[in-house]
Formats: sequence, C-alpha cells, structure tokens
Amino acid sequence: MKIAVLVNEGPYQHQSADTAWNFCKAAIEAGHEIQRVFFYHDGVNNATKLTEPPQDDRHIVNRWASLNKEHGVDLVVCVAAAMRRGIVEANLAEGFRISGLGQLVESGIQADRVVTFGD
Amino acid sequence: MKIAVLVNEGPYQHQSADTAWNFCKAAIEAGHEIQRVFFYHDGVNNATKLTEPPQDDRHIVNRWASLNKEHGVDLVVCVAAAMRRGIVEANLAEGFRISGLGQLVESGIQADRVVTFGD
Amino acid sequence: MSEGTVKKFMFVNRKAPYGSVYALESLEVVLITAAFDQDVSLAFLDDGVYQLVKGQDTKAVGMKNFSPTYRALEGYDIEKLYVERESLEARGLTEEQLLVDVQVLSQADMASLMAEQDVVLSF
Amino acid sequence: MSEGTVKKFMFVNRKAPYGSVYALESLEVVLITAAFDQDVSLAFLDDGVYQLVKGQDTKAVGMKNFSPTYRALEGYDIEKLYVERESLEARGLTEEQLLVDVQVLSQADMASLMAEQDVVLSF
Amino acid sequence: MLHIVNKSPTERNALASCLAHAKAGHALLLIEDAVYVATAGGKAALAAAPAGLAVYVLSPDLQARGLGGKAAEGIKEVDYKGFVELVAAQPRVQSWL
Amino acid sequence: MLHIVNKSPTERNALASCLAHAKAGHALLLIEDAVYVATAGGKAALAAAPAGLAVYVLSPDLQARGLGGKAAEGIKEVDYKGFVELVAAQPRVQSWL
Repeated sequence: MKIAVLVNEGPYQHQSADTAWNFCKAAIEAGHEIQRVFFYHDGVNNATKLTEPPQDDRHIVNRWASLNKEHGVDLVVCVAAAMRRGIVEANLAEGFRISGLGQLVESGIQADRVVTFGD
Repeated sequence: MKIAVLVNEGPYQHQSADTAWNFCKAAIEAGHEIQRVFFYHDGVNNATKLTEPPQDDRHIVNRWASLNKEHGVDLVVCVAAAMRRGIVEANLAEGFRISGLGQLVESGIQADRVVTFGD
Repeated sequence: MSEGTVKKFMFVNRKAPYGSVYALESLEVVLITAAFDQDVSLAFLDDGVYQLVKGQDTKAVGMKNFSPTYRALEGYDIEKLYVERESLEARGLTEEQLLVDVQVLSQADMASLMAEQDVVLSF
Repeated sequence: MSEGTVKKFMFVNRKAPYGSVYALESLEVVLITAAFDQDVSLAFLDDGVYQLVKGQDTKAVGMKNFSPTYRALEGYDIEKLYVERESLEARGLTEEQLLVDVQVLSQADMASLMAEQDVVLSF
Repeated sequence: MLHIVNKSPTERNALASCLAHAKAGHALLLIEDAVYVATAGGKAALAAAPAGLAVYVLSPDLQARGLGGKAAEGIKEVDYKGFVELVAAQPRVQSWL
Repeated sequence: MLHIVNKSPTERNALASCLAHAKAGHALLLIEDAVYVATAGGKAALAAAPAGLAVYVLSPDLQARGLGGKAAEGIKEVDYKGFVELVAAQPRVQSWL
C-alpha cells in the first residue's frame, strides 16, 4: 500500500517527528511504500543540516535522511513554510528537497492513505 | 524598571514571538529597560538569519534585531536548545548572541520582573 | 492513479486564528488543492469557527490579516464551507457574525460528512 | 543587585513528558539555577504530575529517558518538589507510583506557595 | 501577582488551572487565543475566578480576532502599554503555559 | 476511519471532539500524550465513545510514560507495526490535532 505522511512540527519540541519516523520505519518493514513525507509548518525544521543534539540523544534529522538513503523515501519540505522559518538550500540536509504544496496534494491524490503528525 | 523576557516558541508558528516583541517595544517606550530577551526551546528559531517571509508579512527576525540595534537590547539564544534545533553561528542573525542557560538565571536574579511567552 | 483522479479532500479547522499559524497555512493548502481540481471541503468546528468571525483587524498586533482569503475562496470554486452548529452555539456566535456564507451543520451531520471523505487534513 | 542575591525560583510543570520537550528542557534550567545557589522549588500540577511516574522506559520510542534526572536532583541540593494532590487524584495516581520523594500539597497550599515566589518560570 | 493566560478555555485547561490558583488582589491578563474569554460568549469560563481578581484583556488581540471593543462588562481592555503597566504594578508575573 | 488522538484529555479538547464525531465501525488509536486515557485512571474520558468504536493504544508510548502493560481492559495495545496495520485496515485516517 502507498502511504503518505505529513509532519507539521519540528524536531525535539514535540514528539510528532519521532512518532512519524517510527511509523515510516514500521510501514517500510511491513512492505508498504512511503509514497512521500511532506514537511509543513514547523515541520520544515526537521530538514536543517545544522542540528547537533547531545551525544546521548537521537539525531532526528539524520534519521529522516537515512529513510531517503536506504529506502529512497521522498522527503519534501514546503518552500513557503520553509522560507518563513529560515530553511533554504544553504542549510538543507542531504536527502531532503524543497518544493511546493502541490507535492502534498499530489500525495493526497496518489497515496492510499495520508497520515498526519502534529501538535 | 528592569524587565527580562523569555521566549519559548519560534516565529510564525505561534503568536508568542509577536506578543513578546510588541511587549518589549511598549516597555522601552514606557521608559523601562529590557534587561535581556532569552530565547529557549523552539524560541531559538527566532534567531536565524535565513528567514524570508512573504513581502506582505512582518519579518520577525529583523524586528528582534532592531531592538538590539536601536535600543541595545541583549538578545540571547540558549546554546543547548539551539544546537538541538540547528541554530549556530553560521546562521545566527546579527544582533543575537549564543550563550548558556546561566544567562536566563542571571536575568531572574537581576531583573525586577521576568515575563514568559510561550505555547 | 491517473492525472484525472478527483478525490474528496476535507480540511478540518479546529483552532483559533493568529494564536497559531495553522489557520493561515491551512488556507494555502486549500487553494493549491483547488488548483489541482480536487473536490474540496472546509470544516470549521470547535475553536476553528473563530477563524470566520467578521471584522478582524490585525493592525495593532502587527500580523497579516488573512481573513479576506475566506471571501476569495468562491473565486477559486471553493464553495463547500461547513460550520458546526454546536461549536457556534457553545461560543455564543451566530451565523450573522461570520464573514462568509457557510452551511451550518449539526455535529451528527458533520460527523457523517467527515466519514465520506477520501483525504482528511487537520491543521 | 549583588552577586550574593538569593531569589525564590519556582518551576511550574503542567505538561506530560515526551509529548513535548518542555519537561526535559525545564530540568536543564532547574540544574543551572541551583548552580547559581538560588532557592529552587519545583511544582508539579495538572499533567505535569505525569513527569514523575515510575518505570519510564523510552527504548521503543527511541527518545532519551530523562526521568533519572529527577532522582539526581537531591545531589544538587534541590529538595523542594511539590506535587498537587488534586492533580494526582484526578489522574488516579498515588504517591507510591512516583519515582522520587515529594511533598504532596493541596491546591490551596500550592496556590499560596506560588504567591510567595520571586520568579515563576512555566514550561 | 499578574497571571497571564494565552489559550482558549474551550481548547486547553490553562485558564481553569490559573483560576484555581489565583488569589484576591491578583490580576489576570487574557492575551492571544484567551481573549475569547473576555466576550459575552466566553465569559462563563470566568465563573470560577476568585473574588477580588482583576481581569484585563489585551485589546490588540481582541481586534485581530474581530472582537474589538467587545469586552464584556467588568473586564478592562488594555493595549501593550497597559500590559507593561500591569507587569510593573504587580510584584510578580506567572504565565500559564 | 482510523482516528488518531495524541493529546491528554485533561489538557486539551481533542479527544472529546474526536469521540463526538467518531462512528460505529471506526477505530481510535491513542498515541503520545493521549495514552494516559488508556489506563484505569484515565479511562473515564472514553465514556462518551460511540458504541462499536474499537480503541487501541500505542504501547511504546505507554512504556515511555511508565505505563507499559497497564492498558485498561477493552483497550488493545499495539506497537508501531500494529499502528501501520490499523492504517492499512481502515479506509481513511483522521488526526485530531
């Protein structure tokens, strides 16, 4: 099954980003396709390559990137939300791409399910 | 009177950053001293120089910076919270500085009032 | 799925405007979804009904007043705006205080409408 | 004010752990405040009482378990941990389920304690 | 003590908790999404307020939400300048986040 | 329909609103700060659930909060794999944010 995921909150502040990542991982392990992860609102902050969490904590940005590297998951950051919040090509982590809201609508059309994670 | 301000949420996502700025401006106009604005939690995202909001919207980061430029307000970003969220010297806007939580405690000790803005 | 697929998208608005950005950024998705020729509905319930209150004036808070966009939705052929009656009543609001024409539904009818959608996005 | 000033700092915790970062980052401020030799109190009320529930195990969520820090507070001479009785009871919790020794206060006593502070920080 | 509440009471429990801990002589300022409490339709949420609690509402936030000038009787509208005056007048500030 | 709720009912109104709109045959998954609802002490918040609503709780979130294995009777614990199965089994998903 094709599942799209929408992430509306940034890393660390809320659990949404953690739950969304754990969900994606389990979906892939169960043989589903994560059609796309779309980052909206503060969710765009999941895509900064400048994070450096404490050594004894998880690295949320790198975890997302590994979904792209290992499973080819399309990680899309909303350009309008990103510009408001200072996420641009210069600080975009590898594995993510910046694009428009049309990518979210396309997910809604193409995927069998859309699962939203937020505050 | 010396007033310290604590900002716990990032720009645009919540109104906290707007309210805090409006409060600081009014306090300065009334002749009070804003002893420090401390940015904690997602509040550190107020300090990125990479934001580019739509032309018809306010520029929250620049508004903070102007408080420093025009009134010398000390704008301090918590280093631990900032590292988790990808705010570092490389993308720090002019007028802000990165420091430790001790600066918040110092505000609590030195200021006559601490006013917190958050979610 | 082919490019001609039309799905029922419902946008569920449960939060007041300005306190958080969800109402504003939700509208941006609504407009794009309409541009993709999808079947778009907006549901306003709980504090989401406050988004439609007339006379919003953001000059003094220095934020962008996005409420005129609700009036512009018609121009994008977005005409399905549903407001939950129980939410209005609990907040002492009447339909006359809203800035745009809406269909007022009972909570039960709103629930049925939600259950008929293909994609439900909540902001 | 001189460097020797000692103020009463109260940290008000009203939110559950893990769903948001406030509980964890609040503890970081608590530790620093103690290092400045201030008079530190922690108040747990509403969903904040959940922060102290025994047996937290974050392995499956992949987050950091910060609950041992509450046990370590004593080592920093932070001994004023107040929990509101009404909040515990409303959640079906008892003092025995908490991971650290606390003083359980009535809501009225908690209110009086709050009113005596110099600095109240809420996360 | 100046208590600050910024959330709607129909969404969150912040106002209820604040009112349960506020005392006579304290002040309460409603800002952001809490300003709905200050209108005729929302005032019922203040029923639990202790006697002697002075209630204020931030008028710029009322205006933004289409409720300018609609503060219910007994609730005083203040602007940001008035917000600052409240902070200065009360010995402490507590935000109910 | 799979309904997802992630907030505590003592903090926010999300669960109440979800229950008022859920229908028989739907499923409800409690995650993050909503898992407290699934315990003996929190289950009263489900009194308004419609008949025929299947209720699940995400066990990793229960464990994180010190409540592993403490789901009340009638509420099924699932892990992330079970979360995915619920999403696949129900024709649509609605998150009550």
